[in-house]
Amino acid sequence: MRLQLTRPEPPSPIRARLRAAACLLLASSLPSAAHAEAGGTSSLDTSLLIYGERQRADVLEPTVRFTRLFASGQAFSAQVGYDVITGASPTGAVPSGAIQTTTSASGVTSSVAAGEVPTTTFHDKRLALDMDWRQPLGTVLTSTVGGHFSREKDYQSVGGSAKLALDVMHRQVTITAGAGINRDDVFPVGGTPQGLTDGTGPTDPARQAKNVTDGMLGITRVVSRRWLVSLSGTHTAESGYLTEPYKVVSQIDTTSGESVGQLTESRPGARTRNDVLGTSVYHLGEDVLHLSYRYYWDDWQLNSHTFDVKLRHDFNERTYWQPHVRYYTQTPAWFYTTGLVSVAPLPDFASADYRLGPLRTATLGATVGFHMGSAPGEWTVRGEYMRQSLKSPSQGEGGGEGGDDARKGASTSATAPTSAFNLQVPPLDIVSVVVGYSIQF
Amino acid sequence: MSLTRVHDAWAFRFVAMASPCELLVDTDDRAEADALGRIAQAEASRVEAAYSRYLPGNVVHRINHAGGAPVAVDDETALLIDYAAACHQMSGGRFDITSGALRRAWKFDGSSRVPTAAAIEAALAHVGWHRARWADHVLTLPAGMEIDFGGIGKEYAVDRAAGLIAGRTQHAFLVNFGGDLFAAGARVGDRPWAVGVDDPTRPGEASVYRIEIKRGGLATSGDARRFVLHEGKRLGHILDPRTGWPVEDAPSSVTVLAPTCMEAGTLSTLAYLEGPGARAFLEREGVTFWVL
Amino acid sequence: MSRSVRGRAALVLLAATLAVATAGCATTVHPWDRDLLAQKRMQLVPSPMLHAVDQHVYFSKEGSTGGDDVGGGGCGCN
Amino acid sequence: MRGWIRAGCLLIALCIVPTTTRAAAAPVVGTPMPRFNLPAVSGTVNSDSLRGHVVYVDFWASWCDPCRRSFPWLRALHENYAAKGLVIVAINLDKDRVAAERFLVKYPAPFKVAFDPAGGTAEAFHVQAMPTSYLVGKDGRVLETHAGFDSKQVAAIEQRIQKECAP
Repeated sequence: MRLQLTRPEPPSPIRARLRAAACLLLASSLPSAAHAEAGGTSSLDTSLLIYGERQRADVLEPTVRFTRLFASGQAFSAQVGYDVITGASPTGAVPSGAIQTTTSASGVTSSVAAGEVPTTTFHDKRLALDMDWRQPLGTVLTSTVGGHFSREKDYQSVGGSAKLALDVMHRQVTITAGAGINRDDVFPVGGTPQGLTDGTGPTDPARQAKNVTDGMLGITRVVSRRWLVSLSGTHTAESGYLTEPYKVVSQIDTTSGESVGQLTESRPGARTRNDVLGTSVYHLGEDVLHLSYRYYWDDWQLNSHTFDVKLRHDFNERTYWQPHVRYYTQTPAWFYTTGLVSVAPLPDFASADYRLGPLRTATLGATVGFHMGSAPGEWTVRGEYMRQSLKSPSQGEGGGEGGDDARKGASTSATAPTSAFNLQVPPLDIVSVVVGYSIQF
Repeated sequence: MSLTRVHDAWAFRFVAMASPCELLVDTDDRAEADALGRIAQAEASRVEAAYSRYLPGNVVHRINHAGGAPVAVDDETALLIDYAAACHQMSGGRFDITSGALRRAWKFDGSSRVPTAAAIEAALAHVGWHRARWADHVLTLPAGMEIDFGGIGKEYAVDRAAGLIAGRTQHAFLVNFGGDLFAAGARVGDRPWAVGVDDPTRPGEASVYRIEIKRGGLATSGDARRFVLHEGKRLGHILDPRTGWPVEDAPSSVTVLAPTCMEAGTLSTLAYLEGPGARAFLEREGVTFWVL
Repeated sequence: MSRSVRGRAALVLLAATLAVATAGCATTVHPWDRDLLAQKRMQLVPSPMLHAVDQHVYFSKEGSTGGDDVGGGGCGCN
Repeated sequence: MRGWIRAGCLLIALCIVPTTTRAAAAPVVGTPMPRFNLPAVSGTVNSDSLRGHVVYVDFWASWCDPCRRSFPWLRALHENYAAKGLVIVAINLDKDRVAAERFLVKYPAPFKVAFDPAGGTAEAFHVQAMPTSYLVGKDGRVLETHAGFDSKQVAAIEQRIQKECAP
């Protein structure tokens, strides 16, 4: 099953054919700078991410990546990124003074919250360094080792990874296996607060550690001259301090519907994550279609589906555009709550971080790649619009399935929080622009 | 041979291929201009020696005197012949390196002497690339036929010299061999090179056009210097190998800008061979041109 | 049905789909037929840098992360 | 974790099985060079006309990075050994001739370049990687083959060529 690509004759046959004939003659008979070009080739990629959330955070992230290919197939790359984040982040507290509640026999109330979501303002900078080295081992094995370091005011992450790729079936199938370890340290300003307290108690001045290990297995297969598919799975174990020290959970008086207090959030000290990612890249003749689907599940009961579609269309050798659609949906973590019932006993763990809630993200974007006249290097400009919203329990798989059976089956017998109400917050709109420039030399 | 200062550039001038030649280098460095100029001169002389049909012992001479026997040629010549064959094919036979016999019949000396029909007929019997056998570096011409790289040799020398010089300098330069030229890059300050196109009626005396280019090959075809007057008509020296006659109602000068000098030269020749259709041809091809 | 069983079921289903799909139409792709696969736009991750920027955004805005890059595809040159 | 490993093995098995039967053996060394007659930069290249020469056949394509790296070396090889009787035939396997010609603009080839867009010759030679080269002796038999281009192997290949070219 091979598709034959037929191209119409160019409208100006003589000029085009003459060009080819002249090129052939002059190229073959002339020495050129080929000797200088031989050996390693290097490329430098730079990008600037400008990211803005409506009335919340703004991020500016310049990144530089240097890649060098060596004659025997080795490759070195190093990437430096620097983010400047300013703005507001939701604390997890509910919008105050605007909750209408109705009690029911189950004790769960439903309500609509209007008004502003409480946020804390912050200003942070983050520096991230990544490096990796690819080394062929013989003709069918390739190893890659990498290191990672990032640092911000109250967070530091150091990690390393190793990967081995084996080509089999005349390189039509590649099997990749890898493992990584990461050690993170959290050192909140003013010390680490105790979980589920009002935050006035003593804090722990020590650094809080978080250890992450992961293993991955993947297979890539060349299906035909124009089709490539890959499937990979990752298993990640996290342990240590997994809580967000600045996030809080509201306590709600269900009779008045008012927030009567805030507690620091608290998350379990371990998390086991899994995901499978399937990717297909198909060459349609002129366009290239990238499809991917990821299924993710963890023992916090957070499951997610991610669908991603990109279609790249090349107008000519120097210009292309690529529309992008992404849809993401997740179920909430079992200890996610919109707010705690003030009179109920405290659960073991609770978090109102919307990122652990019944979240949905829809992304629509497009990338344009082009060259500036005859100047070297390729420019890319990408604009994306992202809308994040929290699902109400009636929508999709959110909340409903996270019953006690599942929780107890996979986790401990820890008590889960009971949400005081259902929160409806306006969706968060995010706009990001990435300007990139790549050059080879 | 001379080296002079012209408009902030060094001009290295010499004579080769029976034409005035020059290399302009956009630099203050006299020594560099001199060294590059010698490269241009050496290349022009080399191409002339290798492909002039007047020099005994070279490959063209061997082919033209083989008397019907096959002649094996070197790689470079093979490439040139390939190029000529491609041009013959894409021009429907108008471009032909075997039209030498015709050129002997016609004398373009500005007089009104025109060869007889019989003489043209006889010459045509020895013209036509389709009669040649060309495969795998071996060319076999029927006895009495000749090849002549006159139509592409100068342009080839320009592109070759430009290629050699480009590997030796970072400065912008312009190679001009008898009016066929190649400009390699804008001058300092992003200024273009200014090229004058001769008035066909007063060659060498006045320019009718000033063309500004930064990069590319420029070549002109026309009857500026060599023609015959026949029945009141001015017939240029470019012959249509299919009829044996000069192209009628041809423009007096066709200048084309193309990525290389070879392409410019071939396109201007092909346009000229279209006669009154020259302008339409060039418009169809979508190139930059100046027709007089 | 517990989540982990569902997860494994999803994995097996995906694997099976992929295997069947690829086994059915797989053709032998000769080393010299990899011209399209060699193009940058045909790589699983055409731009590692943009990919890293994306992953960072998604990581900080969503509850799940992961989906590591794997090797394979490409020009298959030696 | 055990479930993962099991699923992974199953997947790998499923992916590999459908093509195992198609794996081609690579005999070639010691056998006569497959015959070919291909269009070239000028005229054609016919394998029969190479008899009596030491021949270096190199399969390449414009999109192949190691091929790009190998061209300056092939050029040097041609300059050093053409006079001693070595004939280099670089067989291009691009589907698109224009792509090959653009490559040749950047990486000039003073040796013989032939075009086989359909890849029939590559199949006959059992080409396993890009580039792959074959050193063929004066008797027309393949002496050695090299998959890929590794700058570390270059000296050994040159030594062998020198030996074969010796009268």
